Amino acid sequence: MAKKEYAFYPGCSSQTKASSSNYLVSVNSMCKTLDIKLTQIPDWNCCGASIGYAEGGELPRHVLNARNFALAEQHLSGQDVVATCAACWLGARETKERLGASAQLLADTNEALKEAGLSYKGEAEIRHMVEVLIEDLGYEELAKPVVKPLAGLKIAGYVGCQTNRPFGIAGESFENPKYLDKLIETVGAEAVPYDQKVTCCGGALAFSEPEKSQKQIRDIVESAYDHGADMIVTPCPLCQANVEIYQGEVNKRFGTKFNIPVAYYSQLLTVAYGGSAKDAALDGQVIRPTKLEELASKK
Amino acid sequence: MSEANTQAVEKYRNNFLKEVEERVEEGEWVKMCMQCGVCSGSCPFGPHWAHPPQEIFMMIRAGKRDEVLTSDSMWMCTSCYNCIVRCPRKLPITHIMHGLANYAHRLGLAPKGQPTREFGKMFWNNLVATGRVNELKLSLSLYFKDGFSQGIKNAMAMKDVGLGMLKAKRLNPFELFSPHGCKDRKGIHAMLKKAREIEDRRKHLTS
Amino acid sequence: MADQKIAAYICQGCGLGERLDTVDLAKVAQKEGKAHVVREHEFLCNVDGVKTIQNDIDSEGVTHIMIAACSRRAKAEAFYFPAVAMSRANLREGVIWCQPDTDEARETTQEMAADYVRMGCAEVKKMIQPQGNPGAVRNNRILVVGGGMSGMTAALQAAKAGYGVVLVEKAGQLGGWAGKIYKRIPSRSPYQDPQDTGVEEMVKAIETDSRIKVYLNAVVAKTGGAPGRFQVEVGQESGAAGTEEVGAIVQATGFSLYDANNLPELGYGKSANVVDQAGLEKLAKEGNGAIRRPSDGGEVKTVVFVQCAGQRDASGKHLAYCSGSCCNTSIKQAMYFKDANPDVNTVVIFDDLRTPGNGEDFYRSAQNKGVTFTKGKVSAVEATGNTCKVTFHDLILNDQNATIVDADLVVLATGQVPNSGVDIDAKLKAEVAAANGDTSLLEAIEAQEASGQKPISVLNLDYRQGPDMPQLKYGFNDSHFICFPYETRRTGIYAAGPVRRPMDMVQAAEDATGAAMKAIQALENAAVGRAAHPRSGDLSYPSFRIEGCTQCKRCTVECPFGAIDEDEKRYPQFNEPRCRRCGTCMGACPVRVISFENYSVDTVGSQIKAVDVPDEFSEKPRILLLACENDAYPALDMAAMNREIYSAFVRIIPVRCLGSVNTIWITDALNSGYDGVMMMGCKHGDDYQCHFVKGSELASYRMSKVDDTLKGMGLEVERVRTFEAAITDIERLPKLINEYAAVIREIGMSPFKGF
Amino acid sequence: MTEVVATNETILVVGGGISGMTAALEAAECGKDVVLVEKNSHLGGRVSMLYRYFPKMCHPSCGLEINLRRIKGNRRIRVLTMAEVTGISGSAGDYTASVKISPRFVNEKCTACGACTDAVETEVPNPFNYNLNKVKAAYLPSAMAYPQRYVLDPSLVGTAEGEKAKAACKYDAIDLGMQEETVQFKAGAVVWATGWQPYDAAKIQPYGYDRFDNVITSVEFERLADPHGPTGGKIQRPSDGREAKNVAFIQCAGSRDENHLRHCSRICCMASLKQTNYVREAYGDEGNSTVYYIDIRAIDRFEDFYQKVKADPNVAFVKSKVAKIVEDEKTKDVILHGVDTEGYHRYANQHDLVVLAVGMEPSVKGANIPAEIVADSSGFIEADPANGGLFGAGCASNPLDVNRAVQSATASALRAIQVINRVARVEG
Repeated sequence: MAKKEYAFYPGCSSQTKASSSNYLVSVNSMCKTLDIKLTQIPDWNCCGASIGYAEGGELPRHVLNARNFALAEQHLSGQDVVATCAACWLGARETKERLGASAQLLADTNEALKEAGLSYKGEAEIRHMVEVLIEDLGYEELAKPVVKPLAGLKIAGYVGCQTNRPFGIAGESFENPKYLDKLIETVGAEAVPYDQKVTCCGGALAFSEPEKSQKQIRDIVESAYDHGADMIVTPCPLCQANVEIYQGEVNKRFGTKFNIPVAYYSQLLTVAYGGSAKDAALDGQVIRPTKLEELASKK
Repeated sequence: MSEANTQAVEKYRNNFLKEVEERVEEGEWVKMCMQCGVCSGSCPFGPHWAHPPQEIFMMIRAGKRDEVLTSDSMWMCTSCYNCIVRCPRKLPITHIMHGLANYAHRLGLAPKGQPTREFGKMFWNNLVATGRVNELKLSLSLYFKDGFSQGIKNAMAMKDVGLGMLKAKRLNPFELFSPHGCKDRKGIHAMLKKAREIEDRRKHLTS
Repeated sequence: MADQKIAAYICQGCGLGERLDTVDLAKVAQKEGKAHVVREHEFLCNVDGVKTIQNDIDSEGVTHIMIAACSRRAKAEAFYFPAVAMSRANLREGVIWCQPDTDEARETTQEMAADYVRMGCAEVKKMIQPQGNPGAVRNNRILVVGGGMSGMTAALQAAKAGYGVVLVEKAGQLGGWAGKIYKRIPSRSPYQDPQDTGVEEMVKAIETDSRIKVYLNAVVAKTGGAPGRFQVEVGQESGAAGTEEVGAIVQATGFSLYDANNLPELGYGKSANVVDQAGLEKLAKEGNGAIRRPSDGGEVKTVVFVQCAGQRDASGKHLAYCSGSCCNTSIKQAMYFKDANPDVNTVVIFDDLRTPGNGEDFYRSAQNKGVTFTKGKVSAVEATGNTCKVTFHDLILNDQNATIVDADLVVLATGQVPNSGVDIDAKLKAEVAAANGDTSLLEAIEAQEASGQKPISVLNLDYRQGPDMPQLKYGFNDSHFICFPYETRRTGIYAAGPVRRPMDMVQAAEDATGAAMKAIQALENAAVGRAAHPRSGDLSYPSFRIEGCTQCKRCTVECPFGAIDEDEKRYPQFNEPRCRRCGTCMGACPVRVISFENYSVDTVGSQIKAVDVPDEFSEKPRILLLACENDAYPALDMAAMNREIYSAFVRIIPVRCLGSVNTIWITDALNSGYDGVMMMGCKHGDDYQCHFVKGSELASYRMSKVDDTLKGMGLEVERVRTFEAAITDIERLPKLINEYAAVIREIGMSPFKGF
Repeated sequence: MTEVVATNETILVVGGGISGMTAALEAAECGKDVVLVEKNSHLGGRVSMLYRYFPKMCHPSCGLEINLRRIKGNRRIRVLTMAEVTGISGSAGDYTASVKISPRFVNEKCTACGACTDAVETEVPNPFNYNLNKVKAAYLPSAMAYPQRYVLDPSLVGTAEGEKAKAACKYDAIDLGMQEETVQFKAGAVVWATGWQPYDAAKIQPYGYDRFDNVITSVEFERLADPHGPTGGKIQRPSDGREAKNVAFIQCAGSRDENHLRHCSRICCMASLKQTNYVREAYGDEGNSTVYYIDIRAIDRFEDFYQKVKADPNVAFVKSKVAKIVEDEKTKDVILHGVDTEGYHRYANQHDLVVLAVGMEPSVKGANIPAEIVADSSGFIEADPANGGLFGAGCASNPLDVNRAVQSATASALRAIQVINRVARVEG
């Protein structure tokens, strides 16, 4: 089928060598297989994230996102903007909605953008990579390239917050979204049911309020374990980072012995599509996803 | 008490609700709350809120300005958006909480050293510098926010995390010297400066 | 009366043929039932069966038919022969479905069926197919008392249907409460803003409608007669009076606001700036929306609305109920201020905000306009100069002493008190209370009587039972039936609007339209001598043998509908159009002179006597069960549909109401050797479920006296039992029957057999 | 072929619930001709599926019995069941209605003897009990069903079971060849009394109606308490049939919520207060109820009932919209999370059973009313001149309790009669 092209907005954490560079690598491999062409928005900037509110206020955050849109409209006219990071997607989408709803805000934004020689028209759509997979390709298409079904792999799909609320993936519910489980099943793995699918990991407060956040993380990981998961899979870099890298801290704090790998859906697909551990950037995991690695190394 | 705060007190006298409606992001929604409490019950950090959102809305209507603006409750928001999707009156609660926190911060009323306030500030300044977040600098500045020695402690405490990230090539020491960043930093700075000006104008804020 | 020709039909369908010896039943009908024509049919309710019956009526001159088949509740459409008297012997639900299909049971089952055939024949023999009241008259006008929103609506709606209306209003102009207010709560989407009352248009419409005759400054001085022929004397201040003939009456006398002077703690009377909702409307109307501070005409910057002022009061000092509309009214009034000047601070202090239905949109709209809603309980309002200090318990912030110090205006949402006239049961209630130690009511009444001032009546009915409609709790008029809200205890007189339940204007208009409908229906019924609900369409009506009457007055006292007066010779005077055909009078009459053509002491008594009572050594007791036809009887039918088994010794007779049960039936039964008598009627008391309001209550009262009779006869008191039964008691009633049968086995057979 | 005799002086009443029956009866008892169209196989509608009424705690079937007797005895009312109005054309005083009648596969010869039920094995979900249990595929819809005539589930047609049922009927009442038909007739006025449906509880995601066995709706709870219901009147939890002695009632389940129903459904508060009585009735002092509410809307004299329930030490009230429900995977108990806003108390309360007081959605909503009609933002029919001779009644016009629904229906009967009488005057 025809090549799909998108303006790509990787976001700060997904850029090379950043905290979720493994996400970026695996997304690239995945898209290669799926014949999706991603062109980075030239000179894109940070979305401001949610936490930006404290100092940034309202308009500056919209202006940041508007700038990315403006650049996309300018250089990649006609293409949807695709973000892989939940926060980037959410921030951008919020901006688009608010500017669409308020002529005042739109005018103010453009007044500010002029300082950078840009203007926002509101043409480009903002999509999350997951939306592209589900809506533009569909589960059937995603199943076709599978050469290595991840049989026997039990996975807890951890959707988290920001790809789920307040916008979410069309047709999914806030309390029990099923798309991630469907993706997991699409690649032949088993999606284990568990009750922390959409629990908040603490988000940015993992840094500022480690104690409180790590209780959240514990609940999530514990439930995944209790329901027999071999690993956790998520569509959100912050979820991935928090739930994976803080397990050590959680163990210290709560005397647990957690050591469950946390990967991205893109890494699953990459492996299922026959990609190597390197293609899937499995070396980028702090907790080694051994089962997935084995599957990847299988010829 | 900042000059901005005195000016605000002058301007709005005892009408805190009006102050919030004019100056706080999405503040005009506060009046629509019907006190069902679903937001308060939906927050993952709920137990840590001295005053949960619905109570804060009531306090605003009751004119309890200082209690609200000096509270650290709003800073408990993890931006999980549970409250927003459940609110039967469709109040954008997450944004109102952000707005209140930001406003309290701007007026200098927010609790000193409130960790999320501090982190939020660093995060913003960090991203503004180059247009993109520099995670290493960010985490270091976080550790060292309370001075050097405390910073070392913090860093040591978190060293496992750091090392793990290093091993996984997800924390790049060279970021310190040749960081990521946008080319048009000048434009970005100008644009953000302008945005701030406009926002202050709109909200009759001068500081 | 033309001579009787009785035909009996025995159905063999639905297993009757297999379970019963229908040949034998036919014989019973012929020999004992004295039926002139007897036919068995394998499927009586089908076209052929029905044709057979119709044919006998048309060409064989059959005048009375007895159908032994399924319950009278089944196949009513098929067995519809209005020209002749008809009884139904319930062999299906009443016998084979409630008896075990076993050889042992065969004999008793057959005996049961045979008895029902005997009873059916005996009953129908005594029945006359009613032809309706020859004295029925038509009058196409209705009287509407009260010219407020409810009254005006009733008048206009009735006129629109082509009926005449006499509208009596005590004030000098129409409008009532609606005429006194500035704007009304919105009645249409989007339910966002107060809307015009529309009173002017309504008044104009009434004035220009030739079918509506209006009396202003007028009251109803006297109401006599009955549905279809009410005579109404209208008295006017001027002294002039008119006499009007009407067919039915709508009482729409509305409400008065609860007197805020009873609420000094809320500052009323202490400051001109504390008003009730009427006071606020007055200010708004005078200022055409611009409201100044009463005390000094100063600007109003802060208004506090105190909800439930003197309402929902547990102390017993004020109104215990909620008036249902005050929340919306306060919201509306707050909008008077917000719409004029958004900067006015308007605070509504409520406990539960009650804006049902689309009121929720109105509530939202108020919040959107900046009205502040605070969940709290106001403890005090203190006036200081031109402002008030409102102290309240903020329930959300849990602040016991929250205050609003600078209220320019405080509006107390006091409730609605019905203008329902004289409480005709006041004395009775007071005496009951006094009997229970609380003499306050009685003293109050006596004090009032002593002072010579009489409570003012609304209708001045010249009814034996008092001048106004009976009242329910808190002085609201009938009715409290849920399925039948218009069923008052005064046939042809319907309450509408806040006089029957606290309500807002939208509901009042809807209620008034319904009341007009019922009034029209009442006069249509009266015109053909047809009963009103619940025996709608019943053409029978009570008559009495004057020579037998002892003028004991029980019938006139006990009729739940005030249908019976006393004539100048102190004989009961039946006003058929007021009668609901429950038979309570018949049950009351100690000398048994009251009867209906198709329901009488005889129709039931002869059934009781028709039953074949085995001797005392047979070990086959007989239990008579008199069951309310509305609830107990259907419940037994449904029990049978579930194949619940009950004693084969019981014989069931449906009665219109336990109130119609005459004690002679009990004594007759016992005298003729029955071993026990059960009665099943509806729940009575405050939440009575009796369709005739007092029937089951009267019955249980009468039966409480039956013990002496029993002792006199030397019988155990257990031989007569009254039970409350509900239509859902499908498991309970068979159990009750079986338990009772066991009791009878305990105390043994009646000594009165075979006398 | 069904024959319907009707003229411009006939009133068409759509919906055979208590509102429709009332409108039809009040008009007919005024001497008007009425055609009453009901989409179910029997009359009675939603209230016939209630166990008791508030505030009297009396039984809906009691009033239903009376109304059915009025209908049986009144030749002016023509009842069409399993019938749906598919089109209305014309204008006030001169409408033509098209009504689609689905096959019942049982004709008027049925004596309700029940032989067909005994003959078949196949069972189908029982709509009368909100599918909480099953019935034989040849069945009498309810003990009070009128017409008292059995129904054959379409799935039996063309099967051996169907033939068995037919063979079992001595009276030739089963007609497996029955076809859907559409009849057309005149009407001068139309009363639209199609009532309401419970809001789809599954849409209220945080409450997990679609995920947790022991989360049920208020209408389902009525069936549990009813002796005619799936448990024979025992209040048991769906998960394990254990006695539900600690029951939570969640108010505004869908109502007063911009994400669901914008309006307040009026009846739910009283319905839950009533249902706390069921718990007490069943378990006495061992039964506990907790009502989670925003505002208790016990308006007018209903306040008495509220005060009575409030005085019951076994009934607790929490001013809180429950945030979410989680299920204890082992016990299947339900745990409610939220905040009591009166003074801010956080709770995580464990209950045996949760009853969602689901809101009223007008049945007309979504359904294509085959005529121009003005409705409000919630889909309730408004009184509007533009509706001509078509009048909403009962819960099709507003969320109403039974008492008010009957008042509304009675009023609508007069509105219809006004049109009919105008026609009569003109036609002389």
